[in-house]
Amino acid sequence: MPRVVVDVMLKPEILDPQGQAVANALPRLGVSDVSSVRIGRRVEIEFTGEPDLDRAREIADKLLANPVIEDFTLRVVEMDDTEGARP
Amino acid sequence: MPRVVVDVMLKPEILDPQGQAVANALPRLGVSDVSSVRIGRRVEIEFTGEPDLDRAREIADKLLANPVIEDFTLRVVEMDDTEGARP
Amino acid sequence: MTARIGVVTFPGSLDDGDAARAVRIAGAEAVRLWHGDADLHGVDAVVLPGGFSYGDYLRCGAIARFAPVMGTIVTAARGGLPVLGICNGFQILCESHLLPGALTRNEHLHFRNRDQLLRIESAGTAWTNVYQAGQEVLIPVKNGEGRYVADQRTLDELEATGRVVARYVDGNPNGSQRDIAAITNEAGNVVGIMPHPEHAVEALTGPSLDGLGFFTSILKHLAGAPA
Amino acid sequence: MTTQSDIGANEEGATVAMPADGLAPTPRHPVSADPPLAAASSRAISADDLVDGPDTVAQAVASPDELQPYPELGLRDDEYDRIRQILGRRPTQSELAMYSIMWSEHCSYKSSKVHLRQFGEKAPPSDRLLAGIGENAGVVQISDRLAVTFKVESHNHPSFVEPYQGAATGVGGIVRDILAMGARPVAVMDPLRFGAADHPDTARVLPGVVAGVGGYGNCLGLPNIGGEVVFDPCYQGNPLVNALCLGVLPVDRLQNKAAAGPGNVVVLMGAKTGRDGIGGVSVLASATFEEASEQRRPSVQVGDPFTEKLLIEACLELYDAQLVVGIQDLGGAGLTCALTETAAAAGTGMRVWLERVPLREPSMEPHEILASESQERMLLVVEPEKLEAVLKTAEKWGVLATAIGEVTPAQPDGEPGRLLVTWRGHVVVDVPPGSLVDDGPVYARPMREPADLILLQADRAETLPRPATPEALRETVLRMIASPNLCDKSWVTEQYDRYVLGNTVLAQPEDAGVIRVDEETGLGVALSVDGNGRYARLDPYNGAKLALAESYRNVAVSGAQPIAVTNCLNFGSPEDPGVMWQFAEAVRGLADGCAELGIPVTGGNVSFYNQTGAAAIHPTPVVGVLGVLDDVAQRVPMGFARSAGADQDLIFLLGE
Ligand SMILES: Nc1ncnc2c1ncn2[C@@H]1O[C@H](COP(=O)(O)OP(=O)(O)O)[C@@H](O)[C@H]1O
Repeated sequence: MPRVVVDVMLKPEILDPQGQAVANALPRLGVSDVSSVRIGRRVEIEFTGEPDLDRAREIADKLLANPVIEDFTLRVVEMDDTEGARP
Repeated sequence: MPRVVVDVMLKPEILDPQGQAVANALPRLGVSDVSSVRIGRRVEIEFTGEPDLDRAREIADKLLANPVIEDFTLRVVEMDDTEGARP
Repeated sequence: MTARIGVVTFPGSLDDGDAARAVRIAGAEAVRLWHGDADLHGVDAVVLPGGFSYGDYLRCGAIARFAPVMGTIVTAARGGLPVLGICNGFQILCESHLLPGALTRNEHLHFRNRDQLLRIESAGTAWTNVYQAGQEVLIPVKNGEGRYVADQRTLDELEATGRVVARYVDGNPNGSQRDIAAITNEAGNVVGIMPHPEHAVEALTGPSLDGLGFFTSILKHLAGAPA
Repeated sequence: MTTQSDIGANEEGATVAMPADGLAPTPRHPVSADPPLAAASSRAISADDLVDGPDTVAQAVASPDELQPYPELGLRDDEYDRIRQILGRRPTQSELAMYSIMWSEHCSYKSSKVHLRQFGEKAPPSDRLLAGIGENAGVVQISDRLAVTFKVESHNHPSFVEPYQGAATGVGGIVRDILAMGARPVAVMDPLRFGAADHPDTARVLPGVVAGVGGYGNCLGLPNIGGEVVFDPCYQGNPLVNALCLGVLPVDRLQNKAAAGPGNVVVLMGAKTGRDGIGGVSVLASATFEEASEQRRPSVQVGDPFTEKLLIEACLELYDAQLVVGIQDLGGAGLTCALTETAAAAGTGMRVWLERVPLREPSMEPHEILASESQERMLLVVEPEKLEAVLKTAEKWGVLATAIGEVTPAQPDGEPGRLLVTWRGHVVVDVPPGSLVDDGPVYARPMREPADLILLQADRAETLPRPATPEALRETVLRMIASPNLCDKSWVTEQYDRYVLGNTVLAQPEDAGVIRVDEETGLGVALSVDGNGRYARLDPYNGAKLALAESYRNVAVSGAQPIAVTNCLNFGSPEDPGVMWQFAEAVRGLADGCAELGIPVTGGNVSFYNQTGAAAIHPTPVVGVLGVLDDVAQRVPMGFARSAGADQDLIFLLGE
């Protein structure tokens, strides 16, 4: 089933304490070559019928993201074949 | 700059109260054709040098995802040309 | 006639009873309003109480903003109805664009509950007119997402127009920009505050009585307001 | 066990016919709030069902010799034989799951029962006690009109596996116990024990547990008014997360769990049922799913405090409108426990259509639905004519409510009724409910004083070097107040809301939490929870007494009169005679202490198997004492406040 994926990230100028906390913890794991970590939300929307990008954009705009502090992008993704590699 | 993007989602069988709350709110926005919403985290990791997938996997495994309740996938993404469409 | 102050209950509102109690202690009648009912039942002012409306799962206040009662409140507030948003209520006011900026995750990432010293910066609002500008008050703060953020221009404008209503003193509990604890809209009828004045209205249960002023202010404001 | 494909179509055919004899598969009250599921219940039985259908009673009769994985479910040979004897046949998969849950240590108290009786036997008479041990929580009357209920429970192991969710659902569970008594929950407390403060795993467990306790309690709007944070290496692999909840009710709103009144409707209210916490019974399906089952069966439960908040408001509204006959929360043993306990309490039977249970995952099998530990659910027994009002209230608060069954009469011969559960027309359970609830095994386990106790006791405090000079004294004091067990706990307590509801008169860092119960009269209660595993390790009898005495003192110094006790008994494995001895001694000590102080134990909880390999935790009885203040304005805070007008106040030391 294809779904619409909405990625919501804090605007670059907004402090992301969660990402910073992760970045600060990395040296303790022996990782020193990471320059920045940002953490946002990934929202997967499944429609009853065909995935509807316009609908999803409207939902994202009104509800999922707060334009004062966040940006979002969206796209349709086939879920069975996942986007990335499993660990 | 390419970054590694780690998507962390609750395992499918785990209750997702966040996604549920959003799904339940949609009818009030006039949206009735969404069957499910799942909400996870999107983590963008920027390396000082080349993006290092193995490193990122290790970070995800130890720090970003809680293996008891979450799965993650990861991939390298060119950031300037974003993955999805901006609104 | 006693003033009638509405207190809205959303699913997940927690401090609604406390807000109603504070209204009564101040000498007004508390009228309970329900999120699903768009009718304000003729109240003279509205309090949006603290809590976790709709679980606050997406972003605090994001879902509450779409409640039927909010539609009416937004319109009425633009027309001058006094509205006080406390904590979650402040978040809802920002999400509804009645107030600028947003409230984000505390810088230290923890929920934090402590007795907090505030400085009242503006006594010119409907909810702070019994205080003196510069007065320090002790009021409980308790939130996980109370860090006020806005862009520099907005912050400068808030400062320049006297719309920063209260600031944290003696330590910023959440990393709020410019130590902002409370702000108001241009007209001064809508105030959002992160700390909880309704928890500082009784000697027995609060750290002080300093919060009562918010509720007596609105009475004074309503008494002076042309009918 | 056999694979499901062994199930012959012949036996299945007989099962399919069963609904015809009066057990209509369509609800008499067409009330499911979930249309797709209601539809599923009445859909035609297809050939697929016959092949993949569940293990039914008819099959159990027809295949008496089928091997069943009871040892994997924690049942002993003799326990399994007892089940066969009770049923007169082998149990079905679903029945086996139910017995294994209900006869587990956790639900049956099979190792502790013989000892816990002392709490009742030695208890002083009390005319305040409206509900005592055996109920979801003890209820104590504190005025003509009002009563309070309180109880402490453990969620230790889940909090080690997943600290945040484990602790959060621990709070959620105890809150539902209090709610089930008819009370509005008004405060929580959290006695916690962790391993060494500087151990790396403590850095994983402690922040998660504290955030979980706070996350759930804060979101429910319950002030946290006290608790404990104790570090000791003995808790490294077995942290203790105990949670206490206090509730208030008008005396006439007291609820009970009995499913009385044949014809009454059984309603499941709250969250959908998913595969939460069914790790234990997943072996039942593993023969068919093998690897897949591993993936699909998390033993972790995820809490949704928002749903619980709505559940609380909905239940209170139902009580006030007198719309429920009986109510029970769904806790660790899920539907299994709720169905059998409510029926057994009334001596009635029950007829349940399992396919009407709203599911989060449609592929769940009957035994999984029965075993699921999904949170935020309550079981209601409702008169048919009030059903609509009940569903309306649920809808108002936005919680799901679904009629899943009905109460059936006792047998014509006066014997209690039976619990009959069908799933899409198949009878998967047909048992006497009391056999699961009351007839579980009871063991008088062997006990022996631990061999090392004498050595431990020989190492006496008196022989330790003592600071002799002012400098040494100063250094000792500084070391002590900086030690993790004595240091300031505000890193923890700041994460908890102590103001919400506006009735918190005393909370951290006071000796006892004090809550105003009645705003008009000032009537209130004080609560403290205390325990000391190191004392109890040295002498469990006196260690338990000391925990009680400490808690009692903490309540007394706040100005309250102590009136009732709750307790959470955290121990290692009862199969270890040394642990069992510690347990027996601690119970004896607590019961004797209560008798001496003249206050009853009104409820509590036993947590065994807090043990890694052969190493058990220190025996850790945690004792909660509740006291009454006629006027909370008279409470005595801990700090020395200078009396007005006096230049100096005098300080007295009382006692020996
Ligand atoms: N986990 C906790 N949750 C809530 N309150 C706590 C917790 N741990 C400690 N406290 C509170 O902090 C205060 C100090 O605790 P503690 O040092 O254990 O005191 P005491 O030794 O007097 O029992 C007490 O009010 C206690 O109730």
